[in-house]
Amino acid sequence: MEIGYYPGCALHGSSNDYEMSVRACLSTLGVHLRELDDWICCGATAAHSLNRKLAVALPARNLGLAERDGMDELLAPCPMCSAQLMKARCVLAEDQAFRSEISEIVELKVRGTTRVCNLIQIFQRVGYESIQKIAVQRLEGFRPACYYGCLLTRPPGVVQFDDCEHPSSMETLLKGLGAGPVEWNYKTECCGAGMTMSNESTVLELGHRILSNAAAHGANCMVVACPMCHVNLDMKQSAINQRYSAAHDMVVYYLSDLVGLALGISPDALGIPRHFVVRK
Amino acid sequence: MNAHAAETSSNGFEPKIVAYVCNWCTYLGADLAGTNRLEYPTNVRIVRLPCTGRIDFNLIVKAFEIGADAVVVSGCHPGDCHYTSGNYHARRRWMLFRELLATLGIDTDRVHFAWISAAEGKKFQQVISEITAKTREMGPYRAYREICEA
Amino acid sequence: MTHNLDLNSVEELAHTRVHDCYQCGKCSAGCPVVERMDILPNQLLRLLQLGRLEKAMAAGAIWECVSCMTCTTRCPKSVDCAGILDALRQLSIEHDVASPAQRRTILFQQTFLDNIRRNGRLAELDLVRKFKTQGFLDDLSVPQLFKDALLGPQMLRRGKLHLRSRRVKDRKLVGRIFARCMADNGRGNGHGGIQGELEA
Amino acid sequence: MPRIGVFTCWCGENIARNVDVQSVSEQAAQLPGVRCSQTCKYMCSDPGQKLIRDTIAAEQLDGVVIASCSPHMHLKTFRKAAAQAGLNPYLIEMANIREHCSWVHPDKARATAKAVDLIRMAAAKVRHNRALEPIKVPVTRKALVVGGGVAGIQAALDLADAGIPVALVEREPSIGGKMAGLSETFPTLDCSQCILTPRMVEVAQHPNITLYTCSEVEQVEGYVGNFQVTIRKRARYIDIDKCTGCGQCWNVCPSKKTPSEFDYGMGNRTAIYVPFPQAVPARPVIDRDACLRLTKGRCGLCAKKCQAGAIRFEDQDELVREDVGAVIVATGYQLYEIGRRGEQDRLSGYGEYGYGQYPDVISSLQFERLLSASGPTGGELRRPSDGTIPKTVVFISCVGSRDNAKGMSYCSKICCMVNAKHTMLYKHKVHDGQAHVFYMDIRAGGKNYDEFVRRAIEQDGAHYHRGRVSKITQEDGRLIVRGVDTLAGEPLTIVADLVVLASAMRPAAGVEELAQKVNVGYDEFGFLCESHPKLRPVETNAAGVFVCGACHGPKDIPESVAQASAAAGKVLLMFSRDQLHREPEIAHIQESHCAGCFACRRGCPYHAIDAAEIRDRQGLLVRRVARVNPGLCMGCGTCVALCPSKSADLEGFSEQQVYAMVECLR
Ligand SMILES: Cc1cc2nc3c(=O)[nH]c(=O)nc-3n(C[C@H](O)[C@H](O)[C@H](O)COP(=O)(O)OP(=O)(O)OC[C@H]3O[C@@H](n4cnc5c(N)ncnc54)[C@H](O)[C@@H]3O)c2cc1C
Ligand SMILES: Cc1cc2nc3c(=O)[nH]c(=O)nc-3n(C[C@H](O)[C@H](O)[C@H](O)COP(=O)(O)OP(=O)(O)OC[C@H]3O[C@@H](n4cnc5c(N)ncnc54)[C@H](O)[C@@H]3O)c2cc1C
Ligand code: SF4
Ligand code: SF4
Ligand code: SF4
Ligand code: SF4
Ligand code: SF4
Ligand code: SF4
Ligand code: SF4
Ligand code: SF4
Repeated sequence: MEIGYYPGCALHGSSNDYEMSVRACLSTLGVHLRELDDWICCGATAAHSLNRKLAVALPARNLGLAERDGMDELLAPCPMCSAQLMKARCVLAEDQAFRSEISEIVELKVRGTTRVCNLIQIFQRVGYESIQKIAVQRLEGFRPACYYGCLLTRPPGVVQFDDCEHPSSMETLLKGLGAGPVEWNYKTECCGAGMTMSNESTVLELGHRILSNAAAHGANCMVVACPMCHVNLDMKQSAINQRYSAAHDMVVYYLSDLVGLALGISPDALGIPRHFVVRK
Repeated sequence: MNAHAAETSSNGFEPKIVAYVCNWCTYLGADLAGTNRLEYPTNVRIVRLPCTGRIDFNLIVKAFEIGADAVVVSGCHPGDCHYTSGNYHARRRWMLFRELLATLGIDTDRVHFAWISAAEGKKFQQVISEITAKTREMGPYRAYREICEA
Repeated sequence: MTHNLDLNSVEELAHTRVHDCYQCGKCSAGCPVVERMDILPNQLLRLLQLGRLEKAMAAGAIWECVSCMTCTTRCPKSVDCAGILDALRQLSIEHDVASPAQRRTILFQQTFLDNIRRNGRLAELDLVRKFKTQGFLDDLSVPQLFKDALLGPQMLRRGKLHLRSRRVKDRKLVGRIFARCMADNGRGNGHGGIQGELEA
Repeated sequence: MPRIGVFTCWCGENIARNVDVQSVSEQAAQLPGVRCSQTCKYMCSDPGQKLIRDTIAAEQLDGVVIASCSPHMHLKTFRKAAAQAGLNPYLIEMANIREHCSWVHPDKARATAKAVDLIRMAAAKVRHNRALEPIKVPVTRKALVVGGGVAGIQAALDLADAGIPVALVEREPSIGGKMAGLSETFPTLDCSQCILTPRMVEVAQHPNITLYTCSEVEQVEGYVGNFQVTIRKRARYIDIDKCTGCGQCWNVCPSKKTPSEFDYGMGNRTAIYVPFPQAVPARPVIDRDACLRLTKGRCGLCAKKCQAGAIRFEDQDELVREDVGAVIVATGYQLYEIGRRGEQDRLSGYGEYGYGQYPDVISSLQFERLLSASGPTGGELRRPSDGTIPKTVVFISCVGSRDNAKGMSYCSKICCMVNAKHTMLYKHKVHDGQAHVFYMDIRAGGKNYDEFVRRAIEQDGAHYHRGRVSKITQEDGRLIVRGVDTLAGEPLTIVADLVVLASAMRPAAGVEELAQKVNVGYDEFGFLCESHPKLRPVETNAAGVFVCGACHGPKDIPESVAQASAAAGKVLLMFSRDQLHREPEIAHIQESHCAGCFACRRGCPYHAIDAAEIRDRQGLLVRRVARVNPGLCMGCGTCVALCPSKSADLEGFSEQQVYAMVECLR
C-alpha cells in the first residue's frame, strides 16, 4: 500500500522521534509513505487564531500539491495538521467562490479531492487483525492510558473519526496486541497543545490533570498519537512535577511505538530513547 | 360593453387585473376589507377557488390571453392552509411557474404571489392598491396579446 | 483605516451565527481552562448578542482558550464557539485592544506565523530564539525564558532540535500567500502584527 | 339554451349607495343565457327568498346568480331557498357585489361597472354548474383504538360508556402504558397506579370493549366510516380464558435473567411473566426468546405446574379482522435513547453524559421505578451500581430536547415538571439528601404547575442551576458532573451519587409505519399531525382517524386524557348519524383519459386518491388509473392542478367553470 505523507513541521522538528516511529512501523506493515513534495506548514493554531483565510490557504496549498501529484489520500500523523487539512477541505467543498479565491492565492488549483487521514486510520486500513498476525511480541505488562487529545476526534463533523466522547480505536488496537489499556476520564481533554510555548502555566495545569487521572486509573504508561501531546506530557513532565510538587513518572509512547514494539522493531529504531521520560 | 373597456376609455389606462384567491384565507381577507370599508381600486376581478393548490400554470396564462395586465395569486400563509398542505404544493409549483412563464415570454413582473389571511383586510387593500399602481406604471401588457393574436 | 466594528465581522470570520446561541452555558461548562477566564465563553457570546464587541474583544479569556473545540463539539445549537474566539482574537489584534498580559500569547502566534512566512516551514530553533528575545525585550516572564532555555540543550542532546531546518524550495511563494491573505485588511492582519512588528 | 335568473340585492343602502342596482339589473338581463333579472331590497329576507323561489318556479330556471354579499355569508341560505323551489342547490352562484364592490369602491360609476362584471363572471360560471347530490357514506358504528396507555384507555372507556363497541389494540402484554410505571404524579402527587389501575380493570370488564394485547395493526383498508382492519395477535402461549392468573407458572420458571421491560432493565423477570402485578389482562405471557422450552426444546416446568392447563407452547400468531367506522391512534411515546449513537439513528446520542456506560446515570423513567413502591427496590431509593442511598442527586433537563445538534429542536414539555417532582419525591425519601437541577428554562405552564416547581425549590430545597452540563465522568464510584451556573457566571462541578437524565419524549417506535397504514401525516420527529393546531386538534387529515396523547406531541397526563375524551367526542359526533353527509364538491377523474402517472396521488393532502385497475373482459389488467375516494376527498383541487392529462377535475370549480369566468373578462 502506498500513501501520501504529510509530515508537518513537528515531525520534521522536535518530534522527529515520532516520525522515526511512524516510518519504522508503517514500513514493517508494508505501507509505503510517499512524502508530499515541497509541502509547507499547515499554520497550526496560530493561523486560525489570527487570520482565517491564511488558516485555509496554508493547508489548501498542501491539498493542491497532493492533487497535483495524484495522491488520493494523505496521511498526516500530527492531528493538528490533519485537522487543519480536513477543515480546509470542508470549507473548500462548501464554497465554490472561496475555492477559486484560494486557488488563486496559493497559485495552484485546489479542488479538495484528496482525503486526509490520521495514523490510527492507517492502522485500521491495514487491519487490526493483520497487524496482530504479524506481531511477534505480546505487549504484556503495558497498561496504557490511551490519550486522544482534543483534535483527533473533534470537531466530529469535520474529522469523522471514532466516538468523540468515548473513543476506543487505540484501545481496541492495543488490546489485540496484548496490552491492557485502562478506562479513564481524560481521553479527550485538551493538553493545551497550541499553548506549549506561549502559555506554559495553562499547559502545565492541563498536563498535570491528565497525568494524574491516568495514574489514578491504574495506567503505567500513556499512549498518544500527537506530537504536541507528547511534548506536553513527556517533555514537560518534569516541569509539571516541579510546579505541582508531583512525582509523575509516566512513560509516554506514541501509538506507533507500541505497535512497533509488538512488531518486533527495536526501541532505538522507534526513537524511544529520545523521549524525556524513559522506562527504567 | 365590457366594464374594463369603459374604464379605459373614460380615464386613461385602467389595467385589467385577475386575482386567483383561495376561498378560506384571501377571499375572506377581501371580505374583511369590505366589512372595514377599506377602499382600493376597482381593477381587480377575483376568481374564487377552493385552495391555491387548485391553481395551475395554464390559469395564469389564460388570464394574460384574455388581456389581463397583471395576475395576482394569493392564498393562506404557509402552514395555515385550510387543506393543510394544498398551499404547500402551490408554493413549490410557483417557483416553477415563474420559470415557465418566462420561457413563454410572459413578463414575470406582472405575476404577483402573496399570502393574505382572513384577518388581513388591510393587507388585501394594500396589495391590490400597490399592484394596481405598479401595473398602471408599467402600462398595458400588449406583448403577450400580440403573441396570441399573431 | 476604518474598522467595521459590528457583529457581522465576527460572524463572517467565524462562519457561525451568534444569535443561534441560547445561553445554555454548555460551552463554559466543558471548557478545560474556564477557571482562568475573566469572562466565560457563553458570556462572550452574550456580549456579542448585545453588540458589545469591544468588551468581548478586550476579554482576557480569548487568550486563555486553547482551541480544543470542546465547546463547539458539544454546543446544542451548533454554534462554533471556538471559531468565535478565534475571530475575537483576530479582531482584538486588528483593533489593538488586547491587554498587556495577553501579549505573550499574541506574540508567540505572530512570531510563529512570521517564522512560517519566511521559511515555509517552522524553523523551531529560530522560533524559540525569536520568541524568547521578544518576550524578554517586552519584559514578560523573564524567569520563564531561562527555564525553557534549559530544555534547549536537552532537546539538542536527544536530536530533537535541528540547528538548520529543511526549507521549502520556493520560499517567496509562501510570502506571497501570506501577503494575499493579509491583504484584504479587515479579514487579514492589519497594522502591527505579523509583518510590521517583526520585520523591523 | 340555459335559463338563468339574476337576482340583485340592494342590501338596503349597503349596496345601493355605491352601485346603481337598477342599471346593474338591466345590464344583467342582457347577459347571454339570462332569462330574467330581478332586484330586491333585502334578498336574504323572507320576501327576498320568496321572490327567488317563485321566479325559479315561474321561469323554470336552471341556474341562478345572486348578486349580493359574500358567499361566506349567505350561500347556504340561498341554496336552501333553491332547494325548496325544486332547483338543485348546486346550481346557485353568487356575485359578491357588497364586500368586494360597493363597500370598497365609493366611485359609483366604476362600482356599478364592476358589479356587472362580477355578475357576468357568475353567470358564465353557472352555465357550467352541475346538479350535485350530497355524498352519503354509511357508517360502521364501531371504533378502533390503537395503544392502551392512559390516552387510549380514556378514549376507549368514553366510547364504550356511550354504547359504542370498541376494539382496543395494545402491543404489550398489558395495557397501562407509561403511566402504569410512574410513581406519583404531578401536580398533585397522587399515586399513579391508584388512579390508573381501576380504569384498566374497567377496560378489561367492559362489555363493549374487545381487548387485544400483544397485538398490532397489520393492515387498514377502506375509508371513513368503513375501515377494515386486520390485527395481528402475536402468540402469547397462554390460553387467556383458561388461565386463572394463579402465578404457579412464573414461580417455577428457571429462566430468570431477562431484564424487565417494565423496570427499564433495572430488574429481571422470568420467561413466563406478568409485566407487573396489576397488569390487565392479569395473565402471564411467555417470552419466546427467553423460554428454554421454545428455544431449546427442554424445560416445560410451567406447563407441568399449571393446573388449568392454560399453557400452549404450540400457539401461533393469529390475524383477526375488525370492521370499524373510526380509528383513534394513541400510541404514546418512548424516551430518547440517550446512550451512544446508534448505527442507523438519525439522532446522535449523548456520549458526554455516559448513559449506558455508568450504571448510576439513569433516565427519568428509570428513576420513577426506583421511587415506586412496586419498583425493583421496593420503593427504597437505592442507586443501581451498589445499592447505596444516594446523598447527592443531579437532575439534568432538556437531555435531547431543545438540542438541535442531537437532532431534536422541540421542548418535551413534561420534564421540567418531572424534574421538580423528582426532587420533591427524592427529598421525601432521603431527608438529608441534596438535589441539584441543571435547567435552561423552567417550563411549568399548567394549572398549579409553577406553584409546584416553586415548592420544590422553596420548601424541599432543591438547588436549581441555570445551565447545561457538559460532561459526566466517574471517579471512585461517584459521578463528576461538570456544569455551569450561568446566573452566577461560574463553572460548577458537582460530585454526585446518582444522575437522572430528563430525556426527550419521542413518539413510540413504529409509529411511522402505523401512520402510513392509516394515512396520517407525521412531522420530522414522527409525531402525528393534527388537522389544525387550534381548531381541529384531534382530527387528522385522514377522515375518520383521530389522535390523542403523546403520539401527537409531548404531553402530560391531564392533557393526554383531555385530548382522548375530545377524540372520543369527535367519534361520537360522527356516529350520531347513520350516514355521513359530505359536500359533493369533490374531485373526480376521467378514467378514460388518465395516464396513470399518479402526480395527483402524490400531491393530494388527504391521500384521497387510490390506484384503480382497469381490466378487460378476460379480467386481464389493461392499465392502472387514479380514482378519487369520495369518502376522503376534501375538494382542495390540488390534483386538478397537478394532472398533466387534465383528467382530474373538481365539482363546483371545474376547469370549464373557472375558464368560463376568466374568458368572459376578455
Ligand atoms: C419520567 C416521567 C414522569 C412522568 N410523570 C408524569 C406526572 O407526574 N404527571 C403527568 O401528568 N404526566 C407525567 N408523565 C407523562 C406521562 O407519562 C404521559 O403524559 C402519558 O403516559 C401519555 O400517555 P399516552 O397514553 O399518550 O402514552 P403511553 O403511556 O406511552 O401509552 C401508549 C401505549 O400505546 C402502546 N403502543 C405503542 N405503539 C403501539 C402500536 N404500534 N400498536 C399498539 N400499541 C402501541 C404502548 O405500548 C403503550 O401502552 C411523565 C413522563 C415521564 C417520562
Ligand atoms: C394578548 C393575548 C394574546 C393571545 N394570543 C393567542 C395566540 O396567539 N394563540 C392562542 O392559541 N391563544 C392566544 N391567546 C389565548 C386565547 O385568547 C384564549 O385561549 C382563548 O380566547 C380562550 O377562549 P375561551 O372561549 O375559553 O374564553 P374567551 O375568549 O374569554 O370567551 C369567553 C366568552 O364568554 C363570555 N362570558 C363570560 N362570562 C359570561 C357569563 N357569565 N355569561 C355569559 N357569557 C359570559 C365572554 O363575554 C366571552 O365571549 C391570547 C391571549 C391573550 C391575552
Ligand atoms: S454551548 Fe452553544 S448555545 Fe450554549 S451557551 Fe455555548 S455557544 Fe451558546
Ligand atoms: S476551544 Fe477554547 S473556549 Fe472552547 S472549550 Fe476549548 S479552550 Fe474553551
Ligand atoms: S343577501 Fe346579503 S347583501 Fe342582500 S340583504 Fe342580505 S346580507 Fe345584505
Ligand atoms: S398459566 Fe396456569 S399456572 Fe400460570 S397463572 Fe395461568 S393458570 Fe396459573
Ligand atoms: S417452559 Fe419456558 S416459560 Fe415455562 S418454565 Fe420453562 S423456561 Fe419458563
Ligand atoms: S419541559 Fe423543561 S426540561 Fe423538558 S425539554 Fe422543555 S424546557 Fe427542557
Ligand atoms: S381535490 Fe384535493 S382532496 Fe380531493 S382528491 Fe384532489 S387533491 Fe385530494
Ligand atoms: S395526475 Fe391525472 S393522469 Fe396522472 S394519475 Fe392523476 S388523474 Fe391520472
